[in-house]
Amino acid sequence: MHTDLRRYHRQMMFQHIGDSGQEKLLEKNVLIVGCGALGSSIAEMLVRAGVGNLTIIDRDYVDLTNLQRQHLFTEEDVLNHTPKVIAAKQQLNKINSQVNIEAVVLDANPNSLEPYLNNIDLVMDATDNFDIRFVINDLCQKYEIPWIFGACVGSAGMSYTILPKKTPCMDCLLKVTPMFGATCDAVGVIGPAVQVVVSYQVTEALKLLVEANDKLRTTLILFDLWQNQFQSIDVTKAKDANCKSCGDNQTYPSLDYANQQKVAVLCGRDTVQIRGKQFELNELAIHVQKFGEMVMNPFLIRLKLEEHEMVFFQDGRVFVHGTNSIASAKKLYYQIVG
Amino acid sequence: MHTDLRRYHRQMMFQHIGDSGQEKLLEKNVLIVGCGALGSSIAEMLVRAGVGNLTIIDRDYVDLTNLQRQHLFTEEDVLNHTPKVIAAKQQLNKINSQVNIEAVVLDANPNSLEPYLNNIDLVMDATDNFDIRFVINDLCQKYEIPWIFGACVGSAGMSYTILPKKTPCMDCLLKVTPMFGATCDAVGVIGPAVQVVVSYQVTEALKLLVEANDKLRTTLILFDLWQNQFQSIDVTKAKDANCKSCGDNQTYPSLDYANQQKVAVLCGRDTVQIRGKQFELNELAIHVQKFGEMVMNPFLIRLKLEEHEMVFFQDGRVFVHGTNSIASAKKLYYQIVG
Amino acid sequence: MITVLLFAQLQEQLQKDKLPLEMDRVSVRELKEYLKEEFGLVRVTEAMVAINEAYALEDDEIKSGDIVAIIPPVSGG
Amino acid sequence: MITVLLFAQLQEQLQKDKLPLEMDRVSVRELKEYLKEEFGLVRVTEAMVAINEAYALEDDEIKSGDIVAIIPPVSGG
Repeated sequence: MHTDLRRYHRQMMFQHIGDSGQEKLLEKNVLIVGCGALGSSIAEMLVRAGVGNLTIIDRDYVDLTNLQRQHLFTEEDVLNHTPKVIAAKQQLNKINSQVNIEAVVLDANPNSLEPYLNNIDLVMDATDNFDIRFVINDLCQKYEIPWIFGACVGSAGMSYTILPKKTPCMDCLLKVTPMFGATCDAVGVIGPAVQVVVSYQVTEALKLLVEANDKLRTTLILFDLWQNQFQSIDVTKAKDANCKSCGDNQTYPSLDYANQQKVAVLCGRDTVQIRGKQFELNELAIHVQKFGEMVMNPFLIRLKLEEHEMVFFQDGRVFVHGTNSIASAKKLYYQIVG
Repeated sequence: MHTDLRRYHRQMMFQHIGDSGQEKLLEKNVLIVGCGALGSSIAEMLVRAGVGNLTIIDRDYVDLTNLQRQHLFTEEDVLNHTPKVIAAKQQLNKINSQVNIEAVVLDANPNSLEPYLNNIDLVMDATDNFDIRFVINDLCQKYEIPWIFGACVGSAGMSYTILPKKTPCMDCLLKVTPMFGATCDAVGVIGPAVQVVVSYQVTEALKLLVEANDKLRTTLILFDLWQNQFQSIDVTKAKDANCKSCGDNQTYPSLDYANQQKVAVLCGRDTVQIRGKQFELNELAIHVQKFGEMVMNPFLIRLKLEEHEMVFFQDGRVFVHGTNSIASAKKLYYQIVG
Repeated sequence: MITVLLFAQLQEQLQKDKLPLEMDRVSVRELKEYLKEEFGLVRVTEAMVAINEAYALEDDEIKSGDIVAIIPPVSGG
Repeated sequence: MITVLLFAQLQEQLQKDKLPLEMDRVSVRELKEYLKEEFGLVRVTEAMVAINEAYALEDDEIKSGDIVAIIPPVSGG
């Protein structure tokens, strides 16, 4: 073994990891999808723990409002508009030069994500919307890779570990992709809520990677730190044999081209068109009005933001005015729709 | 307000903090005692949250085995043997240049700690032994400052918030200073256990600092991440009117000179003498044997470590051979005794 | 009495985290309808529900004394 | 039956995190004595004890069905 193991001494003393567990960690390959609050901290904890090979995917760059809760990032990264995965990798290399880190600036969708699943032992969810989580859910069933869901908002958070064909999957739990998820942009978020989700995700990751599967938590955990709530929910009952993602007849609906979100830059118009979910305009209005000045008529909703304007059409098309960047447009879309 | 508040946007959107909560945070003074695993992460979260003034006290420097769980620190800090508070401050300044950070390299004891309590709104416990926690407990009762206990080992951890004269204090809960505490050096520790303790400590800190006292968690939380255990323990019953620290007749026993640990360098002998707790040698033997080669007779225990040798006498004196540094000797003592 | 725990955006919408309801024997579906009509929680249809820390289906029955968690999809990350 | 939950060094010493004990009505003091003698958990005297998530004093009584957490002083930080 060419790596210096002494740095992992306190972890190797932990009886459930030990020397053999540490050797397993050093050989594993983990994919982290998203490098915001959850992703950057998951990466830091796995790198410090000595997980040998990490791939981190994210389309975004570091922004001033990230620093309040997104570890690894500094004011310098904000000044340089450094892509999040690049900023993360720089700091991670300083923390542990023995870990291989592949930083990928990429907008994750079914097609772009699939090649990165090759040889992966575990996928960590650090995304900010359910569209991509349902894609991860399908891909992980298809390639039989465990994945760990995590999400947080306000002072609340949740996490759940999905083992292909064994546990209920995200489709079993939610039945349909939610229209609107609660986002940090809508109701804010505090740092400790992020870190508790990350800690539960990383603990289950360590169990999976050292192959202590009998110790895996089989429940969905849900907490609210400000309200002093903690629930550990038995989800056995949610397992659905007819589930299209994990059931007896798997069709992986979220990988289907027809269900995918389509994004196009409208040439010469400083506008990106996103073809997303079809909204009930009245419900959408309630949801988006807090983000800016809103005007609506029976056919569309127009939302004025600081630097952009968004138009939501009845048929599901959304125009994001004021940008030619697909990444910025999608970021804004998910910040507002969730 | 001269500070740029935009960076705290997501925290100000959180309804229980808001603009007024953020302004309170920016004006507060917090003392963190200890800058190891708990201390460095507490500091990072409070700095990102915009708590205006932090004082961090620690006697130790960064060591290779710290990197597995102690955030903020890098391989470079190990190479330079940088004192922990100095390494922490360097990184914290890069994260948020608007926060005032006083980094103090200091061995905390009743006399050395007392001057730092002046004007402090909250004390965060990030220490690694109960001797100093009982000192903090007494000092915080004396100066009526709330403090938040945190501790972790293996995959387990606990936290509890002590409000002077209101809640049961640490003396009420534990009655006597424990002989041996479970230390990370004895049974190891995993990163997520640290981060969950920190998150619970920081959440309660934020509540106290924004003066949302009605939301404070009044229970002691206790968890084991590997075993999927979580307990939230009502400790009301522990409140003891006869408690010498917080009861009707306060004498602050841990501030009493006679009860203090006395440390002396034995001149020209490369040895530090610590006058600590009086041990039952047989019990001590069971506790320390795992740390190195042990020889004992009815009067003393001799323990051979990698670079040092320790001799525990029946009357409570401990010789640490192989060093003239009080800081190193105390570090070793608490690593082994807890 | 049934205790309903609210999380995330539902909590923000009602400005409370707990809702004690004077009810006895009600299905999950009926409770959701009630929360929608009585409190305007339109998005409750998309939420998961747990009765006493066990995942519940739409037809499951809630009894007096139960603690019901309404879990809206939280997407932040 | 009483379920005893063990944490930190006690867990490591016994190599298990749970101890189902065929007991009915026993005081905290008696349980500690039993754990010391039967399982060699000498340091249990210094531990805090909680019965069903409530702090317990030495004379408090534990009944069948109770969940008892034995909380040794954890000093790591």
